[in-house]
Amino acid sequence: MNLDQQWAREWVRLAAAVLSEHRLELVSLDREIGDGDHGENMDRGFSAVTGKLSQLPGEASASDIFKLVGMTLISTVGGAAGPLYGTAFIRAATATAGAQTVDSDGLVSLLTAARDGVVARGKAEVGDKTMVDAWTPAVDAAAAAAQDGSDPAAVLAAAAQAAEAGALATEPLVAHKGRASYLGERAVGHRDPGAQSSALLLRAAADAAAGA
Amino acid sequence: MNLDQQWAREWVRLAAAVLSEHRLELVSLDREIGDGDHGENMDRGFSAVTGKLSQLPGEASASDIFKLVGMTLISTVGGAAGPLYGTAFIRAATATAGAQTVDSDGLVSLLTAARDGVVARGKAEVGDKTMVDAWTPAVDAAAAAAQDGSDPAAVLAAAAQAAEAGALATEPLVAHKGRASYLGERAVGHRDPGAQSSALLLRAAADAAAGA
Amino acid sequence: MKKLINDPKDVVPESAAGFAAAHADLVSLSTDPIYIWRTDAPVSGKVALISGGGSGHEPLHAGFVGFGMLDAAIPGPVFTSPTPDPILAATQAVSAGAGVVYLVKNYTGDVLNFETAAEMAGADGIDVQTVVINDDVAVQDSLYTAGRRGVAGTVLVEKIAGACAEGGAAIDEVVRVAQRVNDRVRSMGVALTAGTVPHAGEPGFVLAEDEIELGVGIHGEPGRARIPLESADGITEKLLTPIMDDLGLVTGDQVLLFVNGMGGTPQMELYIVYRHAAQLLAERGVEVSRNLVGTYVTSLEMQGCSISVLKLDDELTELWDAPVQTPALRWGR
Amino acid sequence: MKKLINDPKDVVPESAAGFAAAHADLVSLSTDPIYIWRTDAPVSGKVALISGGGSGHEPLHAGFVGFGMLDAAIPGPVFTSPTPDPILAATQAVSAGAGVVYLVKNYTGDVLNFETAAEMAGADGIDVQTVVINDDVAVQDSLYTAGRRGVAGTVLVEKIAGACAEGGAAIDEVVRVAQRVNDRVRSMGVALTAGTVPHAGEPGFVLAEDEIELGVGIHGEPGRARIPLESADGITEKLLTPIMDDLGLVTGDQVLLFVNGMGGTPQMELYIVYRHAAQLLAERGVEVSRNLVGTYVTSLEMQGCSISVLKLDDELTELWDAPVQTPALRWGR
Ligand SMILES: Nc1ncnc2c1ncn2[C@@H]1O[C@H](COP(=O)(O)OP(=O)(O)O)[C@@H](O)[C@H]1O
Ligand SMILES: Nc1ncnc2c1ncn2[C@@H]1O[C@H](COP(=O)(O)OP(=O)(O)O)[C@@H](O)[C@H]1O
Ligand SMILES: [Mg+2]
Ligand SMILES: [Mg+2]
Ligand SMILES: [Mg+2]
Ligand SMILES: [Mg+2]
Repeated sequence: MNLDQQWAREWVRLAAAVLSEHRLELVSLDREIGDGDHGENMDRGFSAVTGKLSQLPGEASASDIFKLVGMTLISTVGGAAGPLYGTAFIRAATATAGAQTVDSDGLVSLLTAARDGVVARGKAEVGDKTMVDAWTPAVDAAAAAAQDGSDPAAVLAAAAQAAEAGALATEPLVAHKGRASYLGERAVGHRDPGAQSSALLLRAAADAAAGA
Repeated sequence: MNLDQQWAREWVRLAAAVLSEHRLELVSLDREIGDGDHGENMDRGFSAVTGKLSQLPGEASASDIFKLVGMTLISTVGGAAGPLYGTAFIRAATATAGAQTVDSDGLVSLLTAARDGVVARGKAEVGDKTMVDAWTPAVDAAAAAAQDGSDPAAVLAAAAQAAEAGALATEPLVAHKGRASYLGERAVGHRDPGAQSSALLLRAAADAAAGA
Repeated sequence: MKKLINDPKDVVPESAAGFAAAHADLVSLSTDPIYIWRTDAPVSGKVALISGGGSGHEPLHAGFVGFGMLDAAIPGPVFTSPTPDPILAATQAVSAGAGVVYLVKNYTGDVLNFETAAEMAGADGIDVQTVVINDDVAVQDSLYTAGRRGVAGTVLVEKIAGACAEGGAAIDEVVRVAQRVNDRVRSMGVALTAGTVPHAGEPGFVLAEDEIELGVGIHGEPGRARIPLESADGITEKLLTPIMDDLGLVTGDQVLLFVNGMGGTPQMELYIVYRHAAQLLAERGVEVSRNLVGTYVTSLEMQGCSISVLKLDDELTELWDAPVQTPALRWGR
Repeated sequence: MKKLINDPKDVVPESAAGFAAAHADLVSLSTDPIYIWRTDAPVSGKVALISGGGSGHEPLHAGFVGFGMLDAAIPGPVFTSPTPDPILAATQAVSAGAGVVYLVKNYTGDVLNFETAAEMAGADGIDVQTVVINDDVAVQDSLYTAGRRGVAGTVLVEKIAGACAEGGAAIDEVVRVAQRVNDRVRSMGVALTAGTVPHAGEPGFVLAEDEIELGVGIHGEPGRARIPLESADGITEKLLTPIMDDLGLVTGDQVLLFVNGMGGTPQMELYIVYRHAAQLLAERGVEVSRNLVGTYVTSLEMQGCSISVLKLDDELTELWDAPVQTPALRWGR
């Protein structure tokens, strides 16, 4: 079943819930190799998104919703994650502009555009121990699943699983971008908080699709 | 045996040694109900005294020695204890001025003058939980011993013992003078550092006499 | 104990040396005995102001030596009054013949040592007068204790009396003004943590993770009560209420509100306290017409703050506003 | 966690409110979005200077808003860059048409958010130029990291570029001067203890009782090494040597020496560090012709300090000496 604006809304709702629930976990990951605010930043941003979204008319498209999410995250998250996630959602909005529903290929375009937005702003490569290490495997897994003819829910499930594996795989890495890069070898053994929040976000997308 | 300038010198030497040895104990008593510097102050003062005393000619009288001790303590101890102990020794110097040796009655006069000096400056009464609580019992015990015909060494032994008992007896008291007075009931259960250093000082006097 | 120090015995001379090197345009250092004095002292015809006390309260007092404030400051060992010798030496160095005023915080040690120095200076023919500062309302039972302590209000006395002396007033006038400031200022402090005296090596007292010491003194002396940690607004109210009551503040009064950091408290927290203190005063109809917020009278690295309120009038306000140029307080030049 | 705060979510707005109330003669507060600006901005014809970043570094940046320094400061949440919205709003509030310069500390978050705001302001027709400050020599491997961080040197950039703008220079000139200061200043810090972000509730890192973090960043980022605690002189040497080497200081150079407290370090310790740093520079034949010692760029209540050295020349010295009147830095008026 193709995904519509209901799914987009549910994704955001679940993302806000899961980020609020995992606030302290993200704070503590960021305290280990960053400055301890990532959970707070994401929770603040998605709370604001939730408030704004409730004022958006029910007929608003997925693209409208993503645009609102992106603008709100830029306005409220701050830190590195704000402009990065904000740009991701604004690019996702552009990728889905004009579409009533999103099929599997459309989802791959959406995820690719979002990931490309993060890379354009942050200039990180895979292996730099950033959120890109969750997004790029997710994009790749989504593309493979779509190629295999999976439906959108299955595509997102594959993406979420790959993002989780990608977040986990940041643990042995030395960081080359963001605050964690100052740690050198000392970052080894710690998961990147942005990769972890990305995995949570993509899991929320998959859960929203599974429930649809 | 009457006490001479040898005894005075030995007293000061033993006092410096014992105060250096008990520096941390006095610091920790003062930390409990004061500001944690008493051991440091006394050690600094008596180290200075030791230095100065070595320059004083061997024929200097007990009175000369006490005067030097008093002036040096005033110049080097600081805090409340400096002027108080300094005044005590200067008064002791006055009490022994012109005497070649000190007999038992002379010792009582010496101790009384010293104690009166502390009271004149600090205006504390017995029971205020200050060094006066060591000095006044010491003076009383010395007077009683002298009355009973004890020799100077025995007079000082009695004084030292009474000072130690007096210091111990400050433990259940609430303080009415000095920093400890701000503690109210919370000073109860702690020994007054100045009473303790007075007991050490008088024990040094007795030891010096016993060795003489 | 973790401190940026070398040998604990050297903290006072070494920090004084660094201080004098950094502020050579304003102050000179005497190293033996240790005191800090205005480069331009004795200032011809001017009453000289001297303060001092144990170290560990920086910038008090040396930070306030300079134009419009102190002529000399004598830093004793940490938390221990200086002895009479350096006080006397500083007195001789800055006396310009118009008299010298000692501003002494009310602690037994300080009072006794300055008293002795004043006697010695008097014997030298210098007219010394002393004002004892005792602004700490935390001490309620001043009859059965060593009396109210001198705490953060000291800065206000030094600034205002300093301006008075700089303006050319005679010694009695300077003493009168210093006394008036002391009579009209009240302070109370709180500790969240204790400072550690370098040569002691351990904190002066220990507070549990959820305890604070209300009414703490600047040497870590205990105050009115050890109470559970509460909100900044709650603590502010507990500090300010006894001050307002003791001063008998009423609608229409004008005050200087001073929120002072104890050494280890970040500025952000001081302004959070200032905000609510100003609100509480406004609720009483009291106008905060002057203020000071910062770390001025400390207790080593203690976390916590104090609030002081000075009841102003035209005379005091004008003297407060007068130019001052010292390492730690500067305006108007 | 022991702090003088109310709800951790309110620390920034409440301290900003207290700050603005205390310094109403110099600054105004916008509460939604939060920024602090000069009461007299926009200053006709003047290039406007704006800085900002996560809170917790006070007095940076709001403490430096005023005559001769910043036109506006945007405090983000604690340790988190502000978003573009308040930066844009502040830009619009203080822009006098002569252009706006953003002084941005080099952290990914700050750079990205100020970049976004600059794009938006540009779309509004405001000429915005940005100088990124990266003075922290602790970061050696700037190619495989996010690059050198902006730390205490920021104050010097703000002061000197501020004086340049106050003097009426055009935007390119102000940018050139700001860039020159950044090119000539190097800093390095050390932590003895960690600060605690209010909403995190636990220290940002943990050091053993005998460990220090050499080269620490102002958000508690790690530095070059975690080493055993040593003497102040030893630590001073470890901080200063990489700075002197990186700047290539030689006999006859004139510098500004800045010893900065990290928030919880008493002034006494800063002067002990200053003393030895000045000695080490003198040994290299370098003249300390200006200095700054105090708590200016902090990391909450962290204990520790940083040393910054700015290589002076006549232009920079003159701009440093120019009058400044802000809540946290003031001279000449
Ligand atoms: N240049 C970058 N490119 C991609 N992601 C980045 C980059 N820099 C940082 N990040 C991500 O941002 C996360 C930190 O976000 P957050 O803690 O909210 O911001 P800040 O580091 O400003 O405090 C990191 O865990 C990392 O995943
Ligand atoms: N008014 C006083 N009269 C007599 N002794 C006093 C008085 N005030 C304080 N003391 C004594 O001084 C001791 C403290 O000395 P010290 O710690 O060296 O000085 P400070 O209290 O200035 O730090 C107290 O323990 C007490 O015995
Ligand atoms: Mg972070
Ligand atoms: Mg003491
Ligand atoms: Mg003392
Ligand atoms: Mg951050």
